Amino acid sequence: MTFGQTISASFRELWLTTGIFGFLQEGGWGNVVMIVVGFGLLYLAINKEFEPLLLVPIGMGAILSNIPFAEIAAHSSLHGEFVQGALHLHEVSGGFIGMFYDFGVTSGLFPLLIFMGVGAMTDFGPLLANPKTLLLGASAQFGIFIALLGAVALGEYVPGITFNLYDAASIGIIGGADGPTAIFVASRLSKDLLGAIAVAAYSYMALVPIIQPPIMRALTTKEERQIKMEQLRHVTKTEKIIFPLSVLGACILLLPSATPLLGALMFGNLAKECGVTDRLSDTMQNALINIVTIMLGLAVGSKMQAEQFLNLNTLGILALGLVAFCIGTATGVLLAKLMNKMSKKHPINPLIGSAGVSAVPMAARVANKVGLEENPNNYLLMHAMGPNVAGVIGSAVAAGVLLALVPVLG
Amino acid sequence: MTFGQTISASFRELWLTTGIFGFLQEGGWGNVVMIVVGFGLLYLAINKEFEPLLLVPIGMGAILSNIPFAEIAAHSSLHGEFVQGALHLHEVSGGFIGMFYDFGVTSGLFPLLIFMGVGAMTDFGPLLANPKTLLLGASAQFGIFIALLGAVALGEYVPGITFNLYDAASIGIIGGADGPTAIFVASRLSKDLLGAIAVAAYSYMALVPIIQPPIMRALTTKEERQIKMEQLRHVTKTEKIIFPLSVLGACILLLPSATPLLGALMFGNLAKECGVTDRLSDTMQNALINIVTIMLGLAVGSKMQAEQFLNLNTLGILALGLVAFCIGTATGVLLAKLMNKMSKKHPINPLIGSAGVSAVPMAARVANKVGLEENPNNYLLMHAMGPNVAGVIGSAVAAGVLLALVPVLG
Amino acid sequence: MTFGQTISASFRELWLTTGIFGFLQEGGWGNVVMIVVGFGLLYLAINKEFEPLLLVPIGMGAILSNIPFAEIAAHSSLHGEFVQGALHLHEVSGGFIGMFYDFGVTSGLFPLLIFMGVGAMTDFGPLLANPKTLLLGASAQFGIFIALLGAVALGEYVPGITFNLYDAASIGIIGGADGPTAIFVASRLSKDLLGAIAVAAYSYMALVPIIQPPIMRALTTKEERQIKMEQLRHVTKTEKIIFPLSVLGACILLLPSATPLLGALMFGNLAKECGVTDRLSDTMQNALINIVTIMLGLAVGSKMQAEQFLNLNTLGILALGLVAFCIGTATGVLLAKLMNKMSKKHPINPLIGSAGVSAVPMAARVANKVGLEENPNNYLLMHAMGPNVAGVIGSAVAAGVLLALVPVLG
Amino acid sequence: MVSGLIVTIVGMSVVFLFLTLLVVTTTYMSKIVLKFFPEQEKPAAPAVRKSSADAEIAVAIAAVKAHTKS
Amino acid sequence: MVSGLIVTIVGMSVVFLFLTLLVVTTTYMSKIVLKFFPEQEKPAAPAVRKSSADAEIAVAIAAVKAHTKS
Amino acid sequence: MVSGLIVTIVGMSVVFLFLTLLVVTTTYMSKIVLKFFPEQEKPAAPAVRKSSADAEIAVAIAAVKAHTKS
Ligand code: NA
Ligand code: NA
Ligand code: NA
Repeated sequence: MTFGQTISASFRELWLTTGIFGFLQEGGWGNVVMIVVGFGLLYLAINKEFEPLLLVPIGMGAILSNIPFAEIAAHSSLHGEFVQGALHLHEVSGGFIGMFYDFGVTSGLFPLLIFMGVGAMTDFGPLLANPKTLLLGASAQFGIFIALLGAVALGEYVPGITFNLYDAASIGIIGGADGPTAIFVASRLSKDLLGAIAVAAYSYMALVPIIQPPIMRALTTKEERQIKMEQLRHVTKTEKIIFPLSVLGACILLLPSATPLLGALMFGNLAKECGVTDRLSDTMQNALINIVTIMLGLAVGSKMQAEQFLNLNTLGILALGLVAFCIGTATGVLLAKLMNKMSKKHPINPLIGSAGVSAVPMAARVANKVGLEENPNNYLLMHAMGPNVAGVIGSAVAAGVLLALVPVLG
Repeated sequence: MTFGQTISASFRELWLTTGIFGFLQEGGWGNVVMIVVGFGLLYLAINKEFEPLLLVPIGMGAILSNIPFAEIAAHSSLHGEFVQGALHLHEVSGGFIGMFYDFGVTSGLFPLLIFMGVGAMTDFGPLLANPKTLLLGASAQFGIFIALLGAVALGEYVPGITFNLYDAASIGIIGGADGPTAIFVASRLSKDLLGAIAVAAYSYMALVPIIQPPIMRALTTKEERQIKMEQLRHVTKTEKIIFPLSVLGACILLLPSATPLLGALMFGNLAKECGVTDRLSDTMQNALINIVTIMLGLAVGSKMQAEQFLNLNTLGILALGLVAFCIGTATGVLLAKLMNKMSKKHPINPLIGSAGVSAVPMAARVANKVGLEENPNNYLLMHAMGPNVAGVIGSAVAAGVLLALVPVLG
Repeated sequence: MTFGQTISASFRELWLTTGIFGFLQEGGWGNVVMIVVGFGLLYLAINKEFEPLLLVPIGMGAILSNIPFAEIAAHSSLHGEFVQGALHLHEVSGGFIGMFYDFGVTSGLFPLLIFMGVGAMTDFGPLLANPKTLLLGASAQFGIFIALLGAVALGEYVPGITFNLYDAASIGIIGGADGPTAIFVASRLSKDLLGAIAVAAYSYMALVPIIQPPIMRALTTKEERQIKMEQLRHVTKTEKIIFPLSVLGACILLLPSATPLLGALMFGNLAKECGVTDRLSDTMQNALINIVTIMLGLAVGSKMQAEQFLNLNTLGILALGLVAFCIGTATGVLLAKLMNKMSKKHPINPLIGSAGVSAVPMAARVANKVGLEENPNNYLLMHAMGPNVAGVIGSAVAAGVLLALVPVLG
Repeated sequence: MVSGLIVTIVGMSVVFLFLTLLVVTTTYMSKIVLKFFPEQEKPAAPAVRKSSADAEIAVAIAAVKAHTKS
Repeated sequence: MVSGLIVTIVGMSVVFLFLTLLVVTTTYMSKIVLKFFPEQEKPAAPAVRKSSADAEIAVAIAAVKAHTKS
Repeated sequence: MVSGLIVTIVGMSVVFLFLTLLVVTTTYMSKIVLKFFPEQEKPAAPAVRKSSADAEIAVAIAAVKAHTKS
């Protein structure tokens, strides 16, 4: 070959590594679609401010993971010598987002660290002032199980949708309106659906201000929406310290399968409330949760790879997730109505029931806003924070049941 | 089976996963005891403020790790394909606290990162102003070796106690009054005792204000306790920069086995003192040390599992740890008395000898407080900081000797 | 043996573990030299303020890794049971700096996390106000390829120097004046030279104020140096958000091999500019980049081990790195002169061409300073920031080409 | 389908049982706390001092610095 | 030596082509943005509010605290 | 028991020898430093400026921002 020929051969080699060439290969169009979806998530996150803290990393993860030949989401490999009882490492290879996924998501570590930080940011005061609102956090979990039933039905009757009970449970948990819980359950029960489930969970959490108000208005009367609640009592520091420990204690006795989630949440909350570990609580709420959010978001986005994402299952997940949210909102409101009818002494505004789906603190703000529309002096925010944080506990409990029961029945 | 039968069968299955059921199985009572101990540590940490930054995570780790069926402290497993010279990872499983233990504690990584942060928080100024106080930090290490001898004796003569030389060295190091050093040495020499050793080390460090004063008063006269020391001279920035490097240099020449500990400590200190890496020093002192403290605490707590903890050995460790602390305090005070007698020109208040055990900065404060009781104008705090930080160096040196010598002799 | 004999035998055993003994063994003098080099780096970092954020950890890593018997840079080993498809971990061993190297450097993870933080600290505004300056960032990459040619030549014609094409590409990238890019490329193509390459890259970046001015003055006339540039226009937030995405898009289409680097950089920049993820951007710029800087610096320093470092290759790398810097500076200035001649409407001060080598923000400051010498009212800083950040993009692109092409040709 | 129904029935029952139990225990816990450990009039002090170890370190360091710089 | 030359020629070509392309796209991008999405007169507001989720959490917590402490 | 005694004797000897050595070297180090590198009268300046790279970045960014916002 002449020198000129060698040069042009090199350019041809380089052409074989371009994204354009990659996109033109078989299946390459799927990568294009997913990259566009990734940019779409960035648009929603930045322009519409839909849960940007999660959707920016997820969108970026989706983009980076679908770049041909770049292998940014490639699984990790540990290279070295195998000897009796040990692997002497020489090198670790793999894409950097793939490493986050392997070490942080498949292990369940990242969602638990997020939950620790959430615990350190949560104030259970409003819940302690009005413990009945825990029931609203229970009622809103109906969405989880209805969606689960729907997923089982789709899996059985719709060709092209392949959900089994493990998948159905993971899909249902979207209705918990709690990102880390959804990711934790899906990473345990149904890894292949993780991307779609996480995206659905965070998308609908972001859409709470759009999804919930019509349902809330449809299920309540004008009078109910105007109900004024009693001012919450002062909650002592001692109660706030004992509460996370007592929830943990009940969970230990009755539902160990929920203790990773609730244990992390309550550890974070105890660190915040106990007053002698502010250093740790500050770090949980800031550096630690932020670092993990970046890595978790990228890793979740990396599961939006064309082969796994572009199919009927994903459509089913998006549809069922929406159903789960709507039903959770409705059952929350309905139980609040019922409670209001049963106890006349302490009136309950049914709007706060919708906050039971979690989606902290957005759902509580929505309840507040819808309430203000009817009565500009009726601030429901604090009252809605009770069911709101109860919803976090409720979906962790539901997650515990699913993790314990599905492997037995599925 | 009818549908009703299936439902009740499912409830029965769920019952088999409850903590109550688990506690009723063979050995389950041990988990109950350890969970109660965990709550006890939380009580001491929060109500009595005994080293809360460590005892809150340790207590929580003890609780979470003893929950039946939850497997929160399960060792990690790396799942994937083994090929020639590589393991291609698919998944990492294991409990999240188990992962902290495997990757951070067995490797010795976490205690070293803590030491880096401690270095970045330490001011060697008082030590540089009065280098003789280094000897007090040496003298207080007698506690380590007396406890080591005691442990060897217990292991030989008391049935039910099984300490060998490795265990004895790890137990002795409790007398160093330095948590990370104790964890580092125990993780190298005697992993099974790690939980009890770490708990003993931090507990006694927390009890310094109770343990030390009677010993200090018993060994000193009223006149000695009233001795007023000369004001410390000003220490220049250059000295503070050269000091960590010269300690590291001496350690490289004479005791490489102590260089991981002293290297990390002095790296942190250099980052602080050199004045051009404030970003790094800030992170070592805050985000990094806090994240590692959370993970290390949980991991240490996870070693408080019933089978390993509830036995005569643990009792022996707790007893010997107390002995080590008392003796270290005493020998520190006694050497200070001796030095005071030998050099009349620069009087030394023997109370500051007790600070040589380390337990920074609690022991220095105790010395200060006991001094103030006799003479309300005699502030010993700065003088006691010298032996106090010398004690950290002293126990790292003792750790180095143990790590070098025990594998040869044991 | 009598007791006395046993004691002295133990002291002898201890002597066999001292650094002095280790230095006296075969090859031990090399460790001494490298420890001295490490102290030398600390001196330059602290006293001369040469890139202290990197050279303090690198110097300390060099010192700690060359301590005999301490094994602080030993590779990690994973101990446990191998079963079908899994390794059940019991223990991780290895030196702590060795762990940083294995998990963070060989995997390419740490340089990418640094790039993320750099992205979150970078303002592309000046570049957007004057996009032509992107070409200056291209021109300054000539240094990379001239040094590559030089390395190939040395490898072929100088005995004792063994550079192949992989090594040559890694050496050339020093001319990119961008630490993380150099480390990323070297960790992919030429691991054995990583230490020398990283040290050369950071050393010359630190020496920019000394290396560049004479070249800049030699290649420009007094009139050219006095050219006043038009004030930069205001850049909107929307442009700043779209820019990182459009660079990423172009890179996806044309050069996937550069997307790990440019993807991380642009993710960080997007997190900063989008205005809705300030939490994440703050953490990328502070806790995360600082933690990684500490670990990366130590790990890079650990590659300065005597056997790998003390040879003719290292001398060659240092010489070629300097050549690369000088040529990059020169070609940057020359293209700026050319551009100035071609477009009379928008004058360009050729001094800002030198900033195209990257070394952000030092090179831009140098351009500013040399400009002020001629005309005390001519502030070039903002104008030089354009080519400066363009240089980062330019060297990432060059890195992408090398990563794609060298494995095909080499 | 049957197993889906079972999970739903068992699941929602457990969720309600568990949270009802929490309502009861929390209510009693609060009663006991408010009765036996009522909050002191001035809880401001503990809020001001941060983690004690930190405070002590700060005190010690401040004291030392104040001194060595004088 | 030949492969070194090839890498050099191909490499510098790609670097210049890529950055020239960026000059073009960036210039057009800016023109389009400035024409169709000109910046509003008062962009101060978005600069003040931080990440919205944070703000909401802060609002919610502040409200709750203000209340429970009263 | 014997090995315990050995460890104790050797260990305490080394601890004392090492720290005594540190006393000596530290004392001489301080003497040399105070003699040859006495602290300047006004060490305030270096305390103010933080890590130089930071400062430069801050300067550069501030300058750029000041400009682009005007
Ligand atoms: Na929920
Ligand atoms: Na000590
Ligand atoms: Na560059």
